[in-house]
Amino acid sequence: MPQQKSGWRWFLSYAQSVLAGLIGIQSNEKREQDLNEGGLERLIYIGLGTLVVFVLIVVTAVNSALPD
Amino acid sequence: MTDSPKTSFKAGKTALKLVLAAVAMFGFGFALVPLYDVFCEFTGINGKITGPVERVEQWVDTTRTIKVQFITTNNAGMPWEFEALQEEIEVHPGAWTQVEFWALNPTQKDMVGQAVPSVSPSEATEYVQKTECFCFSQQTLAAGEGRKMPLIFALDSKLPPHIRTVTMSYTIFDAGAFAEK
Amino acid sequence: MFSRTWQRLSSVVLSLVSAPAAMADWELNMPQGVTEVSQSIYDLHMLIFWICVWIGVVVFGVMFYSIFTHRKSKGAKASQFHESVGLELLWTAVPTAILIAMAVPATTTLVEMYDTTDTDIDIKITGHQWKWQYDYLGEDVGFFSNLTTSQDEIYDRTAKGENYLLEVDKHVVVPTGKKIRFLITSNDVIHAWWVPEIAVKKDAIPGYINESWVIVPEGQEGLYRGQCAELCGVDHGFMPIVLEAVTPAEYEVWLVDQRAAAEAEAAAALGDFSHEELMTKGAEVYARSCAACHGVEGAGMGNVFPALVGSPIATGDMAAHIDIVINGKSGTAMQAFAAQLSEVDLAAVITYERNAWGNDTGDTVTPKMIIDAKQ
Amino acid sequence: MTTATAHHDDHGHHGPAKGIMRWVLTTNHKDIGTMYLWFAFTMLFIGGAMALIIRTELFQPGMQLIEPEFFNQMTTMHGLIMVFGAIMPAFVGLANWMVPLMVGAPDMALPRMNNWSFWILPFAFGMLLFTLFTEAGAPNFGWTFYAPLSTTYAPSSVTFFIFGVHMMGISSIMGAINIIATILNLRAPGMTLMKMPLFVWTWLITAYLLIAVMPVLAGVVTMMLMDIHFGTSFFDAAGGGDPVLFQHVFWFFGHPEVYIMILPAFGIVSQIIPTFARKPLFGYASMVYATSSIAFLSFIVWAHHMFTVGLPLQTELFFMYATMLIAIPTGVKVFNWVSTMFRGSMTFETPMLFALAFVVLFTIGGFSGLMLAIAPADFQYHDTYFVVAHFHYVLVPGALFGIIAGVYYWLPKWTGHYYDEKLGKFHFWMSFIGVNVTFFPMHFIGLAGMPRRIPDYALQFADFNAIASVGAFIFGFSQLIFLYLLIKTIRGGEKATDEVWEGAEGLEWTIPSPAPYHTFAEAPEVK
Repeated sequence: MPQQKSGWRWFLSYAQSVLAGLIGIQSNEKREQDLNEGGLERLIYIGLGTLVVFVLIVVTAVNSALPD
Repeated sequence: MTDSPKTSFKAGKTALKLVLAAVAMFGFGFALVPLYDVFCEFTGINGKITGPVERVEQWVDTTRTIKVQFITTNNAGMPWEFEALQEEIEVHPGAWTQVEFWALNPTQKDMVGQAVPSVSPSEATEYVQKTECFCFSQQTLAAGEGRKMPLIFALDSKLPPHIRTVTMSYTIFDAGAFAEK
Repeated sequence: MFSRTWQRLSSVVLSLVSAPAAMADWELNMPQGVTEVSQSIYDLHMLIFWICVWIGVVVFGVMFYSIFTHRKSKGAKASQFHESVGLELLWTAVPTAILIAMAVPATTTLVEMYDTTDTDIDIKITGHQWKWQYDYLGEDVGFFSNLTTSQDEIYDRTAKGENYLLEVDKHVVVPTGKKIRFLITSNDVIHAWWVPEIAVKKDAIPGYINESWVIVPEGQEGLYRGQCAELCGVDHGFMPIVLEAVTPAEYEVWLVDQRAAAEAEAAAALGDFSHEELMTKGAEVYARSCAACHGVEGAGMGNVFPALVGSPIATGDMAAHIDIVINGKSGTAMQAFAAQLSEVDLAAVITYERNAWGNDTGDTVTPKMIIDAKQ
Repeated sequence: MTTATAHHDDHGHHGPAKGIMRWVLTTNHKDIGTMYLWFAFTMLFIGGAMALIIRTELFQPGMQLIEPEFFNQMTTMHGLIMVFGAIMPAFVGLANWMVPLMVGAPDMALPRMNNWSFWILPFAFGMLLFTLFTEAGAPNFGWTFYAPLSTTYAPSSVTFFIFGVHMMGISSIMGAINIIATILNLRAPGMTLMKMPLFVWTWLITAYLLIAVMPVLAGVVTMMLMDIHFGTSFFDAAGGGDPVLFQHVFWFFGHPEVYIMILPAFGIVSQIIPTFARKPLFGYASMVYATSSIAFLSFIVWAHHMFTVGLPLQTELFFMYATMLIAIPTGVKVFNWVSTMFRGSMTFETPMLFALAFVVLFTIGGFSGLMLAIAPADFQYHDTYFVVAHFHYVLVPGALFGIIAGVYYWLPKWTGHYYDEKLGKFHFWMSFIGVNVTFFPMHFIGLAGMPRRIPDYALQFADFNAIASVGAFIFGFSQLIFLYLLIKTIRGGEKATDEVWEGAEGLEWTIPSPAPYHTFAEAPEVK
């Protein structure tokens, strides 16, 4: 398995990839680094992370739109 | 095909992982059933009212009166006479009230019925508390037998203010196929 | 080499080719409807339609321009650019902004549609396999609404009426200016109650109650026609809805008439009827409620619906025949007609079935026999 | 992209076996691909014949040709056969043929399983089609088979339908496992994930979608089986079940399924447009991002098929917003295609014509989809012919034109001959006119209020229905031109070069035409 960065820096790079996933733009180096380190598995986890963040955004939008 | 043993082993490993994923998703398909029940109870969308609650005397909000309507429907192939004896009553949120339903089996054979509750507006479902209801269990009526069935309920005082009418609907089904022997 | 405008040209040519006179009744768009909700839905529909058209014009414009000019036959040299983060950001941000702009009016309209509070009148609508039942809560008025388009019209034996397949024997009468709440459920499979002009569509699900509402504004009295909008079996296309909006005064009069008619019908059941009277009435009831499945001549429909001509039930034991018409046969499409037809109609149709098309058993079923059987 | 210096020498590899057993026992990805494609083409004609029966009945108001009961059977079988029998096997056939060639693999990772996943299909559809000849008749509850119509009120043939769906599901899952194992493990050295052709990327993502949702479909039909035969009550309110639960579980499978049917077409179009614009695909990375975000989003939008079922307000708002946001990645793809064409040097052979028609007409389907996403408006659109127009625009000029474009594009590589270009253009224009004349009027009659799945309609819908029926016959019979062209090209025609299309990039263009029985015995070197 590729060398595991220290917990905090791994999370930071993962969070950055998730945000990039949301807007669909990411620098090529970061993407190559994601791919070489974890391969497709990592991309799937990033995708799931993006999905969770996306659902939270939509749920907050719904709650703000609801009449109380 | 003459692919090298290393790749065919890796391919086999990938395939195995995917088979497990497929079996897991098959299980997930079935897990959606309990998940759906939890989701319904949480949002109360399909009238799945939780079972009998203890009757606890609670604060009665006398400032508001809610019109509660009772409607009944016979599902296809269910010849029972089934109706609410009071079509409409006024209640205060928090007050325990009892109403009566009438059911008669006009056929020549014993039958088992199951009443399914549903509340409109659906957001009011979680505020309906019942201590006794014929919908909690299957009702057996012998040939020609008729019976009054009580329903004791209260509307939670935390019922949202914009709800002024609650309609409680009961559909009676022929539950012969699911009768608990 | 045809260009891509052919697609637009063909749809324009198509509508020109048909006689302009026929254009008048060509329904091209969603009805604006008569209620506030249907109008706001129509406005939302047109807003999003025009947004899509403008985006289409821009995108396809660029595309057709490039198809015309950047051709090998015109000596265009292909440039090799294939990356631009700026452009990517642009066409992610702009659509997001457009979508948010669409979401705001859509949310307000949806919230408005879900507000079923403080209604004046409650009508329970029950979907059956292939007809609608209406009960006015607290008014003791309830009836079934059957399709009245005849089988002859459907099978091209006679000319089609103006409201072909959209006409029923009993209209749902509602007062204008009042907020009406619909409690929609079903008796067997999933149906959907839909009247386009008032923009009400809700699924009818067995065992569950769905609610919807409408306010038909004053001055919009009239007939509004709709259909079942969820596949529910053989005659899914033959269970229409006719909503009749009347002034509140007329509505009250109508309620009284309905109650009176119900009593008259109950009283009539006690009187006695001659064989001929039952036969003529029976033929009429048969055409309206039974022909759709058992066929006009009682020939049935393949193996889906049994034939009545010479059927063991129609020529055999009368009590069994009465029982099956009153209580239906569970597990089949044969419903219980006890709640749907009056005692007189039941007696008449059973007499007719036992004596028509060569089944002449000579029996006469009287309304009293139906009342005894119903006990 | 990939420039390869593959050298291969087919020194007397054993060619294919002779006779019928070649096809029954083959584990060669090319033979299995061919069988999938011919099977899908046969199913297209069978499903198409049913569509013509439906359109003939709907040509005029009144019941002229068939009974309502048989009409419901035709709509159900038309949907099932086109979705599970024509579109999906055609994509699997294209994947079987092209994925190994594009990634430089000698064959699929699991060749024997590949054979089995094809040979299940003829028996699954044989069983489904034979129900037409049973006394109870074929399934008549729509291809979405909602309970309780499909459980308590179903004809007795529903059990054959359930086992048929099980077999199709198993075949699709095995196909998906094979494709993922091939792409992940058998890529030529040097071909990193970000150097793979986009068709391979879209199929990799589609395969993951298949693995995730086909089992859920198997689950829902198993629940149906237990409800009908073993006395459970998943969907029967009498025993504590809920018919709406069925719709949730079905559409949780249903929406990813419709993306399974369009993502491979995105991949094919992304291969064709760069070749004929002689320009690299614009924004390759953003295309991969867009495809994967479409795949992830497709799991949380299913309830937009159920806006009128009586969902609570907050659920309805959530699914409206999530569905609207899917328009963004789809928009990104369309913008990327248009930017690929921009300032290219284009020629318009038949694959390019079909790809361009795909971009234009699929986007029209996408726009009507966006209109349907607006929940309040959907109360007027739901279950009308507007919805029928929407999904036929994304499926016929969408998925089907994508498949036909792929076949025209790779046909010279498979057969070694160029197809007759004039005949190809004739087929294109007939299909293009037929598709629009058939499905564009359906927008109007749907908006005007004609519900779906009805065998007869009121008089105000008569004129457009007549036009749609005429269009259906034009489109249907123009596919015979395609059949004639295919046979003509297989038997002969102008010899195809290895590169086939001027400047085409990809490993599949480095091997001779017709592609030898065994290719890439040694993996090619990819820079």
